[in-house]
Amino acid sequence: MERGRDAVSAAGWSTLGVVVAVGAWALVASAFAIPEIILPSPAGVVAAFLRLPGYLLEQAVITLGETVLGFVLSVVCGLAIGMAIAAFRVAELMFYPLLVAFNAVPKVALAPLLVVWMGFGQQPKVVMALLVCFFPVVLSVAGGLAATPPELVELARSLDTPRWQTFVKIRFPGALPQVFVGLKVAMPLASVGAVIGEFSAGDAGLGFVIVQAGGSSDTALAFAAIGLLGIMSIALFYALVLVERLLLPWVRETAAVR
Amino acid sequence: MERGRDAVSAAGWSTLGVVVAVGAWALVASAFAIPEIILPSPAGVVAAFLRLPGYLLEQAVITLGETVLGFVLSVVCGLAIGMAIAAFRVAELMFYPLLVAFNAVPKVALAPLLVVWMGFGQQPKVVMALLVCFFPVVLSVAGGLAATPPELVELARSLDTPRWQTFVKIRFPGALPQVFVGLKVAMPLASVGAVIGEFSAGDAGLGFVIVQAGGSSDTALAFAAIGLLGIMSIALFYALVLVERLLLPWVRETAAVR
Amino acid sequence: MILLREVSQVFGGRRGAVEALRELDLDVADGEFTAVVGRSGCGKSTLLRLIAGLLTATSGEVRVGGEPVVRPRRDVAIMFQRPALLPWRSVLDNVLLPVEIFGWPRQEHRAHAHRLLEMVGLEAFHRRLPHELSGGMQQRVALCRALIQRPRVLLMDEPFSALDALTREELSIELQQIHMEHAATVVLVTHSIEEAVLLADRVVVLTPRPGRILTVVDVDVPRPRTLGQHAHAADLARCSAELHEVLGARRAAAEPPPAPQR
Amino acid sequence: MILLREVSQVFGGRRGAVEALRELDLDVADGEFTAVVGRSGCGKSTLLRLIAGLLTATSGEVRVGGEPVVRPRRDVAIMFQRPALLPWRSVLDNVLLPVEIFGWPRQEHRAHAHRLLEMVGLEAFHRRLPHELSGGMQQRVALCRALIQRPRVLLMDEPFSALDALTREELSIELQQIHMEHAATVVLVTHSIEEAVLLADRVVVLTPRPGRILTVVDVDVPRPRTLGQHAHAADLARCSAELHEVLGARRAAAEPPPAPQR
Amino acid sequence: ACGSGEQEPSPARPAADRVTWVTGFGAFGREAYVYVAQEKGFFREAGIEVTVQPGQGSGENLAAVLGGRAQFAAVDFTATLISAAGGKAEGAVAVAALHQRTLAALMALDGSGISRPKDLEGKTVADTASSVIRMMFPSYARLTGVDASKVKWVSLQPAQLAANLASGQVDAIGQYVVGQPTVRNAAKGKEIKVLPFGDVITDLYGSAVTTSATVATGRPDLVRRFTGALLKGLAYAVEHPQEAAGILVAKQPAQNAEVAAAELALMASYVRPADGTPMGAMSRERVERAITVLRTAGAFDEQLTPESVVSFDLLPKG
Ligand SMILES: Nc1ncnc2c1ncn2[C@@H]1O[C@H](COP(=O)(O)OP(=O)(O)OP(=O)(O)O)[C@@H](O)[C@H]1O
Ligand SMILES: Nc1ncnc2c1ncn2[C@@H]1O[C@H](COP(=O)(O)OP(=O)(O)OP(=O)(O)O)[C@@H](O)[C@H]1O
Ligand SMILES: Cc1ncc(C[n+]2csc(CCO)c2C)c(N)n1
Ligand SMILES: [Mg+2]
Ligand SMILES: [Mg+2]
Repeated sequence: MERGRDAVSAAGWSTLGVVVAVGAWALVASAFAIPEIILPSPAGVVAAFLRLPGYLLEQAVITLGETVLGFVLSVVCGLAIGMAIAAFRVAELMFYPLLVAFNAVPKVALAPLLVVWMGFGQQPKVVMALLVCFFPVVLSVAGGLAATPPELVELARSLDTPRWQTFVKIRFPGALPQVFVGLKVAMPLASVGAVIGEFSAGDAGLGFVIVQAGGSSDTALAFAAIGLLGIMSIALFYALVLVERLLLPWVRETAAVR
Repeated sequence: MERGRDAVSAAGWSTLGVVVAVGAWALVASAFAIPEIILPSPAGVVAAFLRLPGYLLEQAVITLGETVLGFVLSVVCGLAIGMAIAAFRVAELMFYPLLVAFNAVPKVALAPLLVVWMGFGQQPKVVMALLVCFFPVVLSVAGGLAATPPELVELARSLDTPRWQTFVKIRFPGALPQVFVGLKVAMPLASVGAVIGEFSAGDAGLGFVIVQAGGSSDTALAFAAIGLLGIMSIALFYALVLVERLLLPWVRETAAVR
Repeated sequence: MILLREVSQVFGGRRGAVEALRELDLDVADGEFTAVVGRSGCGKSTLLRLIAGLLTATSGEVRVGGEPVVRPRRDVAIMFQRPALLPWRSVLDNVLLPVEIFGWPRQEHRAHAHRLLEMVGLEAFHRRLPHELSGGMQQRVALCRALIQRPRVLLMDEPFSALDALTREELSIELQQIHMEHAATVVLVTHSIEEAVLLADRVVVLTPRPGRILTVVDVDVPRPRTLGQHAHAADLARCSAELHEVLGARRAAAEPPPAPQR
Repeated sequence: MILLREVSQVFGGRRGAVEALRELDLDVADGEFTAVVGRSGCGKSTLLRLIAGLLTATSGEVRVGGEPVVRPRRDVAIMFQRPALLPWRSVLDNVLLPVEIFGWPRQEHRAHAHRLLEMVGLEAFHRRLPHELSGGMQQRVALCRALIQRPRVLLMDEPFSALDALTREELSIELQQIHMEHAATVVLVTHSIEEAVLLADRVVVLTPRPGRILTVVDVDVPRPRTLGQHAHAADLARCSAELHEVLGARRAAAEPPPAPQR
Repeated sequence: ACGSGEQEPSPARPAADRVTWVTGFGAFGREAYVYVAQEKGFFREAGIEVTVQPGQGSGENLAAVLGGRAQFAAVDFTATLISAAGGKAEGAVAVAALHQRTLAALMALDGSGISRPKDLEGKTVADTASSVIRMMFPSYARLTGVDASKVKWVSLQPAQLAANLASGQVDAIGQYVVGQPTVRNAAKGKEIKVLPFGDVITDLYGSAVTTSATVATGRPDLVRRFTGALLKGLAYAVEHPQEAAGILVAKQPAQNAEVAAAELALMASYVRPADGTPMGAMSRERVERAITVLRTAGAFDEQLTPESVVSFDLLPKG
């Protein structure tokens, strides 16, 4: 009962947040008399969506697929690289600076390369999503693994635990809360990556719609696509939060109260 | 002495990493006979840099300024929002989904708005850097604050510590290691943001060089700019690591060994 | 000063509830020194948490100074079972934490902190970080942190458990001294019957889970007390014996060891 | 079994070095039960860490079973001063951690784990997470985790410090039993002279920082021993008295309390 | 390598060649002709199965062709010349002109005080950072007597140009002539003043069908068949702009049919050669003059032969 009421009030507050944001947007759009082409009104965006709902949802599903796939791959790669960095000083010294540099490269600049290697299909978009979002995963894995309480590290050492077992049984579970922070950062980035991939090649996905709409100065349509992207990301993000809760019940139980 | 030798070997390994990466790049470029326009050779990139060293460095300094300013602002905003989210459930419920959605918006799509509001100067680039990189800061601050060991939270409560003091004296210092992970994610993103801002409007900075080089298919020049961007980010990243070491000596002393 | 009426505490959990305390009644007069003993897991720490306002009782009433306890109060200090030191603060700064939080003049209390550290033998370590200290040293820092508050009510959860007999005894004497000087109300959880008898006016014995009051032993011996060859040694020994009797320790020990279980 | 020669341990630190142990010599025979006592911060935990291979001595030689200790060995188990439980594992899984790590058959040792939990009175809690346990309960879980390894050398750092007298005594008896059955070599750090005398063949007394061996008291009493009314009670009491004498506890206590420091 | 074909294999000619076509930029009305050729079966008749990919602009399109990911792309021929002169487009060759004159133009809002080139002095003009329009401007300025140094240029992303013009951030923008309907839409129907460069710089072609030397020399027959079918589509599209726009919108629902039709109508006069030569034709002399114009304008200094950028024997004949 408590929980039910909590959930209702939570949903209420969240809705209020959205309402406030949309209201502020509507106000800004009308109060400053910003041209529709630069900042369309919420109503205009909804109208744009209703003009092509089927098409937009279809494109959203395409982007969703790329995002999820790219995210999953980034988790796999991020875990591997993060663990290597946490485990081997040589790996850290050799690859950390490269990763940092690579992460600072605007990925759009790499798009032609990806197109040449992988063509115009979904693959380069998935790879783009992966490239854009794996760095936070790497850093949070490495950071989380480095933050194992010293007494647990000593426990592992006292049992002469092989390195990989120390990782799997002690350091990694302890790092999970921090890893999830990294995943939460990575999740919206994955959709940004997929969209950037769609900007650069192909003729599908919300990114393509945004470019097309932008090119025809149909800003309302671009915003409709952006809105869908936002909704999609919220859903993915909270799915991740749910996974976290299911996987790490002990964190919630021991975590700090507000 | 030990430390001196360590530093030398560390530098050695890092250099080796760069050498290996550049070697692999050269190999790929020549082995697969990839056209210069798609993947220039390292030599070509160096030549492109040497054609215009003064100009490129000048543009790099411009981008550097925007990056640093955007990053500093993102730290300020990120701390404020992250703390609000950690402190107030209502703030979390109302603003978290919005932040997630906002973070999933490819920032290029917002560039027109920024140009209209702020013109063609540095300001929109700084804001773009801020927008691109503040989310990791928010999440790591909120995550770190939520991970205060329960015994320390209880200690704070037992002293009837006012909330803000609990934050300032207990939860925040404890969250700092995690906050720094967020800052490390944010730092290269800030330069991505600045460059994206330069893509969109203006006539200065490495981002402008990259776009302009793309038009005349001078990919080598674009890569030279990207290379400078990478070097810049490595420098900024390790400056941040240095700040972390100076601010949080206790973390290194108690942290887990490999 | 402290009043508990029919206080029960039940912890919910995914694996079923645990009843920690059941219908406990307790009165502690102003300035009284009460020791709480009982088996491991019987609810002693829970009892202190309830008095400190860190937990709200599942049912029953808890009052301190006549007022219902709804949240922690600044005139009630608690020393936890674990040291709970801030790893990034030096020993001295850890001790000064309450001073900072209460907004007291730091300079003044700095001297006090140094005196307390001197007392527990850690003055030489005041600039070190907690991880450079041994277990017992950390516990002593936590003790100083509780004492610097000069609270009206001092709640202590096994404050000397990690200390050797000599240090323990020295600190017991200091604690007695402080109690006599400040007339603070003290509730001390301990596993040492000797310590309980040496320090307390009354010793409350809890039953194993769920914790209820099994008995209360009064120790009517004037202060300052010391164990050993003093006038009231016999009185203290009698109380001690009574407690051992109640707790069943000696009796169990006197029996042949239980049959090996495998 | 254990041999230390001129072992010194100095901890470096930003605030200057701390000399924890100085030129310590110690021999522990195979199957011998040695207790280590000494003041808080004198280096007892450091000594155990050295034997366990968790620390490398600044100078001197440490051998176990004739071989120099260069890293932790699987036939040496250590129970730390803090419980060091994995917060995400149930009590049972925490106990089974060494079994998993050693790659032993889990099924078999599950039964053993349940027996150990039964012994320490925590069978009913085996599915709970550590944060649902009291301090003493956590310590008992850590004890089970050390015992399940059935090591040749068992190092214990104040294993009963958070336990009440009765539980402590019960577990002492169990420990004696296990020691007698498995002929393990045990080094036990304790602050309880009673406990040291009850359990150990020899009691090593360390000086305050830096830790050196002050004296070694042999306890020539046959096993099983119990405190109380048994045949060798007098012998035990004598050893106990000797230790108290050496440690200076009684003497200090008998003196008038030191002048108040403020 | 072949483009990933999404279409059913043609039942008539199961062994059809599969090629990928990259449009000039996006899938706007001006690019509709390829869909027309597809829809009308021109490609099928030529035994080719075409996958259409929206392009990214000249540089990226050249990369796609040179990297072998696409066989053909629409590339602004001026951009091809500039890239080739810089040695960046080695192996890229034009095989048919899509526009006989450059579509490059500047656009301003009516009533903004810009009605002739001279008015540009002291004004701010926006264009993409990599725009060829910007590179042509010195030539245009010289030919129209404008002091190029008095014009301030700012860079914007392609999609932002119209919005910034409409909102008054800039006085004029670089656009292809066919962008006028879009810009008018963006400006809420305000009339647009267009200054087409093609009116004074007559030697520059617009976009050209561009391929790699590998395809040009290895599959000349395929090139001929492809350009033939594509140009057929182009001719049909500019003759039937409404129908072509309908075909486009069916494929790309985000497009506006009216705007697309208007673009195609505007494009018509640029597509058909004036001198009766066949559609797609290019002449060595004009290419040479174009090179000279660009070199004079300072777009590049290097020597460039027409043969290195145009495959003259593959050009459409009659
Ligand atoms: N990691 C460390 N860094 C610096 N000094 C340390 C460290 N560990 C221990 N010491 C110092 O070494 C000395 C001995 O510590 P140790 O933990 O061995 O004491 P102990 O005898 O176990 O004390 P206790 O009974 O209080 O647990 C102490 O003075 C302590 O300050
Ligand atoms: N947060 C909690 N969640 C669930 N159960 C709890 C929690 N805290 C305590 N308990 C349970 O309450 C009972 C009493 O715990 P408490 O810590 O008060 O014991 P204690 O008397 O202090 O024991 P010890 O002497 O071992 O410290 C125990 O059985 C414990 O399992
Ligand atoms: C909607 C729209 N379509 C095409 C162009 C023209 N264009 C696109 S990219 C580019 C640079 C060539 O590399 C140019 C000139 C535009 N500006 N806006
Ligand atoms: Mg307790
Ligand atoms: Mg110790």
